Amino acid sequence: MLWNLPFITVVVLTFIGIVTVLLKKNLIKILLGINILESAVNLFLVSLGYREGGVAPIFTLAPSQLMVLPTPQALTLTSIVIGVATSALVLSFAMVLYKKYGTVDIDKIRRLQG
Amino acid sequence: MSRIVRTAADILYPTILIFGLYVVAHGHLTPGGGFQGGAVIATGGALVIVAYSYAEVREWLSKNVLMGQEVIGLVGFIGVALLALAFGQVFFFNYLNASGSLFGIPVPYGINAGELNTGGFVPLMNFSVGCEVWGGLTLVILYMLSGLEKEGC
Amino acid sequence: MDLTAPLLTGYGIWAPLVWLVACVAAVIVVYLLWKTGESSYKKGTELERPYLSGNVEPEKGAVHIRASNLYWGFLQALKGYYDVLVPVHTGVLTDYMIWFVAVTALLLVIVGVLS
Amino acid sequence: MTFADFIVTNAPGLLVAIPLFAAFTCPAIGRISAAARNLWVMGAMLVTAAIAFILAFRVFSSGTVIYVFGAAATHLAVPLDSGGIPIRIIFTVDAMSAFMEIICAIVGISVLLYSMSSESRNSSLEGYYALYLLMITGVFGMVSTGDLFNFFVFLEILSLASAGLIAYRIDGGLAVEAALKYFILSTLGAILVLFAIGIYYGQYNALNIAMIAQRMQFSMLDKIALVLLVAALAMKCGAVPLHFWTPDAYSMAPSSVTAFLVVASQASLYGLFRVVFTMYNVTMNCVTVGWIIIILGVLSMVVGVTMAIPQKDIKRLMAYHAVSQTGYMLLGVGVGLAVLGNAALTSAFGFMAMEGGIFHIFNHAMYKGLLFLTAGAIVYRIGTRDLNKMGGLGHTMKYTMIFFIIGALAIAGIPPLNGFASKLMIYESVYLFNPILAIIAMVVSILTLASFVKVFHSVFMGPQLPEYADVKEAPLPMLIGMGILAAIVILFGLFPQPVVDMLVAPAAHALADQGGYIAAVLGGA
Repeated sequence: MLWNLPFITVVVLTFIGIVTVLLKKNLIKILLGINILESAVNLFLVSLGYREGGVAPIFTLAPSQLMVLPTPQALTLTSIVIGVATSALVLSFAMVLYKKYGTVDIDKIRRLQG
Repeated sequence: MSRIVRTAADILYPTILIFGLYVVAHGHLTPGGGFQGGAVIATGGALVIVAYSYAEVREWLSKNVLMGQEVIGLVGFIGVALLALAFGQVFFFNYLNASGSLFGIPVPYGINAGELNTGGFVPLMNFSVGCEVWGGLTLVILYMLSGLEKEGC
Repeated sequence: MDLTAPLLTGYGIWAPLVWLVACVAAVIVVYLLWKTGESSYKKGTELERPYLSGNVEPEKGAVHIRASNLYWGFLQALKGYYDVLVPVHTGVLTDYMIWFVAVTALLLVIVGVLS
Repeated sequence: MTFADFIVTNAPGLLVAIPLFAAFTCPAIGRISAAARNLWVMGAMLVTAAIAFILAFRVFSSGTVIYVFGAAATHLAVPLDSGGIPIRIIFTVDAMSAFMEIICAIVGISVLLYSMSSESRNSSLEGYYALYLLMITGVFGMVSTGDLFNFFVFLEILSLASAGLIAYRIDGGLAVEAALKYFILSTLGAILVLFAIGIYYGQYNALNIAMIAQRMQFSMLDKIALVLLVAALAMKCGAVPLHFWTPDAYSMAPSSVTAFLVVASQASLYGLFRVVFTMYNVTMNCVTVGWIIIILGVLSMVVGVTMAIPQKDIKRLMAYHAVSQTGYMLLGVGVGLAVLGNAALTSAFGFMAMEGGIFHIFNHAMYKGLLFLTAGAIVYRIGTRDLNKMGGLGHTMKYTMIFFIIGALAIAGIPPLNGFASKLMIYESVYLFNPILAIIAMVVSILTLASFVKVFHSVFMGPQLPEYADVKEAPLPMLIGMGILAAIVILFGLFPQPVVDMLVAPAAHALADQGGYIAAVLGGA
């Protein structure tokens, strides 16, 4: 059970994220939902690389000790960086839309349809 | 903001700066690296902006300098990687590793405190990325604030 | 490499160059036939102006049939279909995301059960 | 080592390094002068395209090329001390990748040439060109990469750069709205892709596509990962019913960018094919997945073309046609996938269907790019996208009209243009698979022609309207950009079999040949 706790958390976070994304109408809240989903993926990746009793995968402590896998950590870092760029871009879109449309309600941002 | 906040920001900003630079410089030894360190420094910038007003900060931080920082960081990163081709190696080959020159000491074996002078071109890339993220994130914050200001906030 | 090779589709062949030659030949034949006709059209006379049963010619903008008026009948015949299809494109991001998540869930069920 | 050897050896690395470097230096060069910046960007694009052609030539003449970043030698995929796992970032360029690279290079050059004059009215173009070069990097990276995580990274680079470019002309907020929809959906898709990558990593301890393909079990987790990847990539390439972002984004982006967004969608299509063919191949239930792709394709064809007919915005109409044409590719390759397990059917018509679908990718990129560029030229000259306001432009914009006719006839599959050749291959092979699908495909083709007759009539035909009396022909660089694509449309239409022999058939065989891909990376496995 304890071993699976990170994965249970991932499922819970994914669910929260999807619900936030699908049910909230405020653009900023949708972005927060996406960020929650991203944290779920990041947690998933990091917990995949965890080995019980492993040490941090830094080369100076190399000899004969179990290390956690370094690759998922690199993936997570990259995905965090991409997440920051995503957030910044969506926030700036939200700012421009608020200026032009006067709202960040996603139901009202629908001039392109049909 | 009040004088207390401003004084606290004055004291904290250099600390954050040093800490961020530390994270950048030790990217190849400790958890962290260019992006994290750069983000820490940019957070310091955000703190100053919060403590003072945008109008004051705009005079201290030049968008051109930050943009230049970003370009230098990005070009530095890709340039360091491209230099490998100039040495007749594969793109992204770590030509400085264990070469005896800058950052070129072979990694000591066994449990040790970590040798800063190792890692080949990884520290150089960390510096580039740190420089780029510092400039880029601060620029993002500034641009967002300048967008708000036109609105009259 | 043979540039003039016809395209083999496994079922038939398609030779564009032969087709083109045939087309050119047909055009020449048609032109020759057309040349044998009697030429009654004279430039610079009344023949150039459109004849509208004696009515005045309307201004240029009114003659042109605008895009919305084309295929009116087609759209009218398929009204039931379009009344369903067009409103689906609501323009609301939430709906689009619900479609995305729903299709993913549907595919999960299909692939999970059937294979 | 001579310079030529150097280029040939390092071509895959340079393919992403040069556009990245040019993109990063673009803001600095832009400070000198606009002309220097244009020259710099154009030079970088030409060099990148030349390298892409060199690489493609090498791949088509001597087989798959692999390039391992940061290794001691370019082909050292499996480091000696790694226990047999390829751990480094790797570019695996097989015939299919090379095929996509050629498309990207040709369209990239034409679009850049076109945007030199179409964007010249706007200020602060440094960002525009930098983002454009990042898009080029994203597409080249996506089609060349040999490991899944880099696929994700390049996918995100492409999404970020595309969203930035779609929103580039704010256009009263409309462009930003389109970019927002595109970008949020892309981000959701990217999250699904990352979940799938996590599942693969957890199961097989590898990110390398060849390694995963070799170890593939098709367990329950693999099924989930397959669905996540298929759904995300089908959304990115705009298959119905996940196509909602396409008309918005295609119609609101600057026209030059729209022409390249077509290529960007096709890079996602490439990703979809790579996943189902190279990673899963016959270990999965090909019939089910093949039919899923066929149904997505048929829905795309029908819904795309029927939604296009009532449109009033010229670029939105063409965007729905892009959705419809994507359906043909999905249909062709889906049929190839559905019969993959059956050697007799595969050799009877499976390969032909795949070749048709893959050939259609190339043709679609050419004529759709051409059509979007002509639409952009019209909008550039008369300043509106509304078809109801247009008319009589054939009197003044003769070359644009000719290019439009070429593109419209090609997309409708009229002989002897290239659209006919690939559609014929799809019709005949799909007819052997299931006659109803082929009939649907033909009906969709007729409706496409009908829809473009409408556009042609309402834009170019009719008397010269007084408000457009002083409209001039599009500027020369724009005409050259369109001319390159139009020439390829005609050439590929007149000589289809050499193209199929040289480019398409190797690509289709490389896609179906999972063992060859694995052997090229892992060495004779």
